[in-house]
Amino acid sequence: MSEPILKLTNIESSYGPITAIRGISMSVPEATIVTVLGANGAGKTTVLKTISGIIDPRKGAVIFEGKAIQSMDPDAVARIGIAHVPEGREVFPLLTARENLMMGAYARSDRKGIADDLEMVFNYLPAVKRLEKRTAGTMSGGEQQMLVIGRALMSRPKLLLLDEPSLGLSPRLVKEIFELIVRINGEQKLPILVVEQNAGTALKAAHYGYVLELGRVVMEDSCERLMEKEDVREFYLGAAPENVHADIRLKRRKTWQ
Amino acid sequence: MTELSQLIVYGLATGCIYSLIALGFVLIYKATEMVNFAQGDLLMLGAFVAVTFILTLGLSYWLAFILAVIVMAAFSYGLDAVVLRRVIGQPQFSVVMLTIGLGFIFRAGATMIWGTEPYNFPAPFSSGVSVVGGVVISHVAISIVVGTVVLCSILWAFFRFSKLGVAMQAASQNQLAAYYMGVPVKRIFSLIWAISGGVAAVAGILIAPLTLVDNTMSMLGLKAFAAAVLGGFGSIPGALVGGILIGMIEQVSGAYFIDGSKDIAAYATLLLVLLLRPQGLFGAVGRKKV
Amino acid sequence: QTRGVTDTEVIIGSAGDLSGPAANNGLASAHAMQLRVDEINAAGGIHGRKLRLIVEDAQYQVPRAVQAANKLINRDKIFAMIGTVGTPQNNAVFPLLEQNNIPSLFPLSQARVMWSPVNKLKFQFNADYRDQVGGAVKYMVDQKKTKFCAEYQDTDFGKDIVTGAEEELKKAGLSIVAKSTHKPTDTDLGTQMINLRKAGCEVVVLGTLGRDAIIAYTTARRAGWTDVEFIGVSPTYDPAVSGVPDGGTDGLYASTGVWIKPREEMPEAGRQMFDKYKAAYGSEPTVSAMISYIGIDLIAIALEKAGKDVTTESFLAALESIKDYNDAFGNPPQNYSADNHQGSNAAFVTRVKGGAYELIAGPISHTD
Amino acid sequence: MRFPYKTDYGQDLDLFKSSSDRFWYGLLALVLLSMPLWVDTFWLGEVSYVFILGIVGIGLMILTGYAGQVSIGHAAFLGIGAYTHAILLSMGTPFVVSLVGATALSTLIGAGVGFPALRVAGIYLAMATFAFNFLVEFVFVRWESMTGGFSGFAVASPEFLGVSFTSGGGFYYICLLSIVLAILLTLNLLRSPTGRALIALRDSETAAQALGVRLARYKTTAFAISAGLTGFAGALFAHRIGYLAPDIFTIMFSIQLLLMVVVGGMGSIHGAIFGAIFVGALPQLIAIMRDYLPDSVARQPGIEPGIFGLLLVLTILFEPRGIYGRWLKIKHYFSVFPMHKKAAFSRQKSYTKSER
Amino acid sequence: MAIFQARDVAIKFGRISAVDGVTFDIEPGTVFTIIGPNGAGKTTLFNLISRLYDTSAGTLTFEGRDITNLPAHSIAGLGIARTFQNLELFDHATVLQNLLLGRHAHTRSNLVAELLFLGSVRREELAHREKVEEVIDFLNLHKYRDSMIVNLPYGVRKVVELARALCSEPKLLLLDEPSSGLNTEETGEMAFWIHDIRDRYGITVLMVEHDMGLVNRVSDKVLALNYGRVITIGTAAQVQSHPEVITAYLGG
Ligand SMILES: Nc1ncnc2c1ncn2[C@@H]1O[C@H](COP(=O)(O)OP(=O)(O)OP(=O)(O)O)[C@@H](O)[C@H]1O
Ligand SMILES: Nc1ncnc2c1ncn2[C@@H]1O[C@H](COP(=O)(O)OP(=O)(O)OP(=O)(O)O)[C@@H](O)[C@H]1O
Ligand SMILES: [Mg+2]
Ligand SMILES: [Mg+2]
Repeated sequence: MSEPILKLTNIESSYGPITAIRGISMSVPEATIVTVLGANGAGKTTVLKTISGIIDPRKGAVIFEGKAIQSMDPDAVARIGIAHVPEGREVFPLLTARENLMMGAYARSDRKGIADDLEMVFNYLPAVKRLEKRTAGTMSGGEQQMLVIGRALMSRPKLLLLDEPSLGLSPRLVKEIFELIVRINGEQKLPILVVEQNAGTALKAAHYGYVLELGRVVMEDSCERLMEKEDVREFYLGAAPENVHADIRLKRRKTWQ
Repeated sequence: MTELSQLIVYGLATGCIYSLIALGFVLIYKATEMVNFAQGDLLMLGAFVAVTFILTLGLSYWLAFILAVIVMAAFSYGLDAVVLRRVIGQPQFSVVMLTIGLGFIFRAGATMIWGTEPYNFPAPFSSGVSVVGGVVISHVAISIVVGTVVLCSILWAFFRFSKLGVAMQAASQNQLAAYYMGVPVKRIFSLIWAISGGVAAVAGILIAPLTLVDNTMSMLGLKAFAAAVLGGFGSIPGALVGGILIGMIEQVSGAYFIDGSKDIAAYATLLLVLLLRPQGLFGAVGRKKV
Repeated sequence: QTRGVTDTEVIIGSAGDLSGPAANNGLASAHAMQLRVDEINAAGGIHGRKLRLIVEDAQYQVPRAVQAANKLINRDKIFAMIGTVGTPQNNAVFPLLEQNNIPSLFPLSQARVMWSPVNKLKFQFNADYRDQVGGAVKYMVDQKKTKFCAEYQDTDFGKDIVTGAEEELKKAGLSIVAKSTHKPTDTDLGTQMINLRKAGCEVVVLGTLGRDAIIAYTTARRAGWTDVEFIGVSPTYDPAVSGVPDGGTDGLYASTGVWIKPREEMPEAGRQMFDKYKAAYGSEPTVSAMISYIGIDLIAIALEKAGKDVTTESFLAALESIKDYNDAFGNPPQNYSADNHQGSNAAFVTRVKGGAYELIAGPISHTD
Repeated sequence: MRFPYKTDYGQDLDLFKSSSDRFWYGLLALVLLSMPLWVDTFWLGEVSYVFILGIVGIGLMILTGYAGQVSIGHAAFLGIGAYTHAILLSMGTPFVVSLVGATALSTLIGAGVGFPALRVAGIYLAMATFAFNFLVEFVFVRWESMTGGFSGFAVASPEFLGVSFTSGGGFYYICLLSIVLAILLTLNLLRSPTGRALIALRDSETAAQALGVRLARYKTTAFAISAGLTGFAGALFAHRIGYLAPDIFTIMFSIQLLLMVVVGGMGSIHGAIFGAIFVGALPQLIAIMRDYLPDSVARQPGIEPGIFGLLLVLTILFEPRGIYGRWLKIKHYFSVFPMHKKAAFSRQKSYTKSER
Repeated sequence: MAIFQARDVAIKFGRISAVDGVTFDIEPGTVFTIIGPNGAGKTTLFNLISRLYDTSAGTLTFEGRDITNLPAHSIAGLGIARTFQNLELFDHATVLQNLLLGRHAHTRSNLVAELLFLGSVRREELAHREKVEEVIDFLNLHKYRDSMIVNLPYGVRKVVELARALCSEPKLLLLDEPSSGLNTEETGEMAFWIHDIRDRYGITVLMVEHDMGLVNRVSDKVLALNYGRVITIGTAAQVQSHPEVITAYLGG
């Protein structure tokens, strides 16, 4: 297999004195979808932020297409082809939906390509087309989420990072978004790194997965095999028998802690 | 009737001065969400630089004009790149206070370089007047009005239609997202500072024939502030309209109300407008969606 | 031991302005004072003591002036205060001086309260604003002008001038027919000029500094209002005003207590001072420079008179005993006494011609 | 790091969180109380001024640092307090009564100004207070019968129970007592429901409303208390200045007051005090330092404000969250000594987002 | 008798009808869920109930009392609490302070007493603290008690918001997408909590939710909304078999 397009080696990042991830290594091979699972606060978002230069890692290296990018400014990272759909719907509140989308193509100058991609986004996400002239700040949570995903696609990235893309989307849209992810990956051979709480859907769509706990990778494997594992099934896929009665909520703790 | 027309002409001219300075505030705010308290000081520096070109180096007015604008743009770019850039992303307040500190330094620096004596500023049209239907219009006033309207239009179009202009707004609304889009936020901020520095120089040079050039020039920023807010901070047409409105109100209240009302008319109007329209005349309605 | 007086030194303080809006006056004053102090010290000082001058920077802010006074009084232990800039600053500083029995000498404010009513610690030597405007009005009345108006800053300074004009006009049975005000920072006086013109003024008394005098005058003249004279007081008597390009201020009058004579008419001492000043600081001395230079000279004379064992009281008595003092610049002679702490109230009326002020009349004392 | 071991909920409500706190503040109190014994009049005067500004700082901190409402008009409240006090004194009102009167009037006017704040927010509110400052200045000028107009008027010296406090020591103790009281009252307020409600206003008006916080009430309260403290400080300020004139209470002074809370560190009482030291004492320190500089430098016009500006800029560049932020770091450094990690102090990249 | 009633409620933003003639009743002690595509008007409906927006038509009744025109700050006092879709926490305060603010509607102290911190204030604070600690126990927030909100991960913030709402001892609790951003395990826990909130504390819950697993587990009644209008109301199973819900919301 060829060199992975993105490789993290022994990354350690912190927020001031709080260390959020401690020595994480992972890689995203060409044309694959990689998913990262983990409980709240495991450090998933931090991993993505570190990749796109929002946080400078304290240790370790981020290698993209063979180049170390860990100390680059986030805008430079974006310009070399890493698009990031951040957690929490970071729209430009006073710009219209269309202007928001066009900002996605800020670093590009091929007019024709941009126009085509705008069509493509409207095609993939018809709801966004309907909202084209509305200011993003007044849109509903889900509408903003679609807008942000569309905006990332507008940059025609070499690598797409998605932080909980399904957050707040209706079941139908969740399905559609993941179909879209798979489709783009298939059609454009775009490598995608997706963080997702909706583990079932993510594992189905992705090829390879990592499980994070407390800032460390505790498991990694192909998605088929991950889905087989007992712990994953219980904690991420909710496959354990439901204890309907609240009082007997004696839960099995995770084995890897 | 002539009297009223004359008042309107005066109001327009002073109003445009306010607009021109307000424009500098608005630009910085629109693109970086911060209030630049040193705008008046940049204006003063611009006028001083032009003084040096004209009086010391003996350059022609127009050459000096262009050079001063370039110098101030470069200076402001550097200012952002060297100083302000270090606090990007810090609480806005700190950044605002930083500009106040810079204002102190600029005034002190100007005193050290150019001394404390006021300079007279020769301009090709400084003493010319035209009389139209009994109304006296000085050529300085014309130059200010034309300069203001032209600058406002250019900058308005720039923000509205150019990719860079939209990116500037984006960067101010959400720095993080702008970074994700590959917008070089830092460079953009420096650029807008450069533009604003250039605008300050234009304002300083256009106003200079009306007043003497000395370190009290920086105080002109205060009323322009009111103008910018009246129009809606962050709106370019707002700066234009706000400034002219304040200019007019001052003249009219000075002429028809009790003496001294001219001084506070601007602020009284501002308070009133804010109570009726809390976001100023052209300001964007800011209501966070939950 | 008298405060501020040691075996080797007499310490003089000044809460001046080295920055801020009045820096031009404050700085010139500081320069000129130091010049005179150096001259005196070079000549061996006074009774074997050197003068030491400490200038603080009050930046034309009252709280800073109070801080400066606190430092000068309580830390530097000055003997006397000289050249404090600004009326409100002087008003705020004086109570502190009074508590410590420190003389307040020759402030850079020509307001009447600087010397009147007589206070044993307060001295002022030249015509104050009211005297200046009094002289100006007297001159204009003599020129058969009857309709007087006032355009003045809405400050204590402006008020002082209007009061002075009203007092003088009253003597001639006249009064001010129209008044209007502006703020020091205004860049436009269009409305004001329209209003005054409507009132048909023949003379507009200006309670202005330099910048607003120019604006008022040029606005009126550009609007074609020519059958009117404008006359300001000493802050308007400034090279920046007379030097407006293209003769913009030609014909503007200014009244001043300290008239800068042409070099050839000036006494030798004054000429030397001008040369030295220019060599040291690169610009011509201004009125403020002259006032403060003379102030230090007066202090030196009084210290000399008071003798080796000088006390504040003996120093004050010595100041009061100065009679017929002629300064280096050929100003009218000054006289002090126990009930008069103003050296002279003579004013000069000058007018801009060809980029400079020339003398029209004076010295005029409106009380004569 | 030491963690105070808590045994009951009441401990979270205590003013002193640990016995070492108690020790240090006790020591500070001792130092301040004995100050007139070992410090000359000059320093007493300057420290008194810092106390006065400190009270303003606390008042502004409540409004801006806690409730998130910006005011660039606080010099107006300072002026209202100063004038009211001086006028009352001149009418023969006893010192304490007049102090209360000045505080009460500025509190009332503050509540009135708080009213527009219900509609106007952010920079627009800041500018409304800015306009208010001008209007008040105008009143000081025009209401000549009361204020003496531009000529201003002299302030009677403080006298309490027939004893005059003009001397450095007496006035110093009045200021010390005042700031201690101001701090105690403010700390009480901040650990009470009202203090929390103010923080709620600042961080999310929407959520605050949904939890039952009456915006109108708390905004006016914040303005009233802030203006009240400032007016109270204004009364003391009147004595310090000795002579009132309208052009003391300008917008430039308001900006300096605001500077205090920002440079000191938003959202902490410590910050207000640090800020007061910065704005009140620093210029004087620079002036003293100038005495020791070579003439060629010291005689430069504009050198003092230049150095002040430079220090201001450096402070903010070095510590954008204010001097208090640095203070915390230093404290942290010593409390974990020698275990301290460099990374704990390293500045992170941070990003701002429009509130519009 | 329904604890809450909406009658023909509507609101327009400019030309957009975000909520358009919505009518429903909530029985006390039940979990009532609203589902619907993105932009259907669910959050807007919440904002109308908590009086952040003014209705352009219709009435809202809570415990028989018309609340359509009450000011927003009085809603909490009546016993309605809510969480926000995008989280509206007091970011620069600690978890404890956030939760104590949840008690705000129950505070009685006056300003003077507070300035002097009289014994009554201290006692009241301690009483609030007891209640808050109860909620902390219930939602397992012990280890975050003194953390600033800005330093917490998203999932914990969601729980803190829920906790803050519970601290106000509501009778009606509005939850806007309680499970978004939570993983399966945490969603499971949320389901338990919602059950407990209903059964143990007897609080009526009105919830907006996209996770159909959670909806199925906890809802007593479900309302489907599209373009601001009610499509159908019924049990979870009934609603999910409605053809329009399937096409517009669930996706075929
Ligand atoms: N701005 C911040 N300041 C301080 N600590 C933070 C900050 N953001 C996150 N953390 C801490 O870093 C750790 C990892 O957070 P991160 O956001 O990466 O988790 P996550 O896996 O994305 O969680 P979630 O599923 O809730 O989004 C958490 O323990 C959190 O407390
Ligand atoms: N303040 C506002 N101004 C203009 N339009 C608004 C405003 N608030 C909401 N809208 C619009 O009203 C519609 C309903 O929004 P709402 O937030 O209620 O949707 P929602 O059902 O909660 O969706 P989601 O599931 O995505 O959160 C959306 O189209 C939205 O853009
Ligand atoms: Mg995350
Ligand atoms: Mg919603």
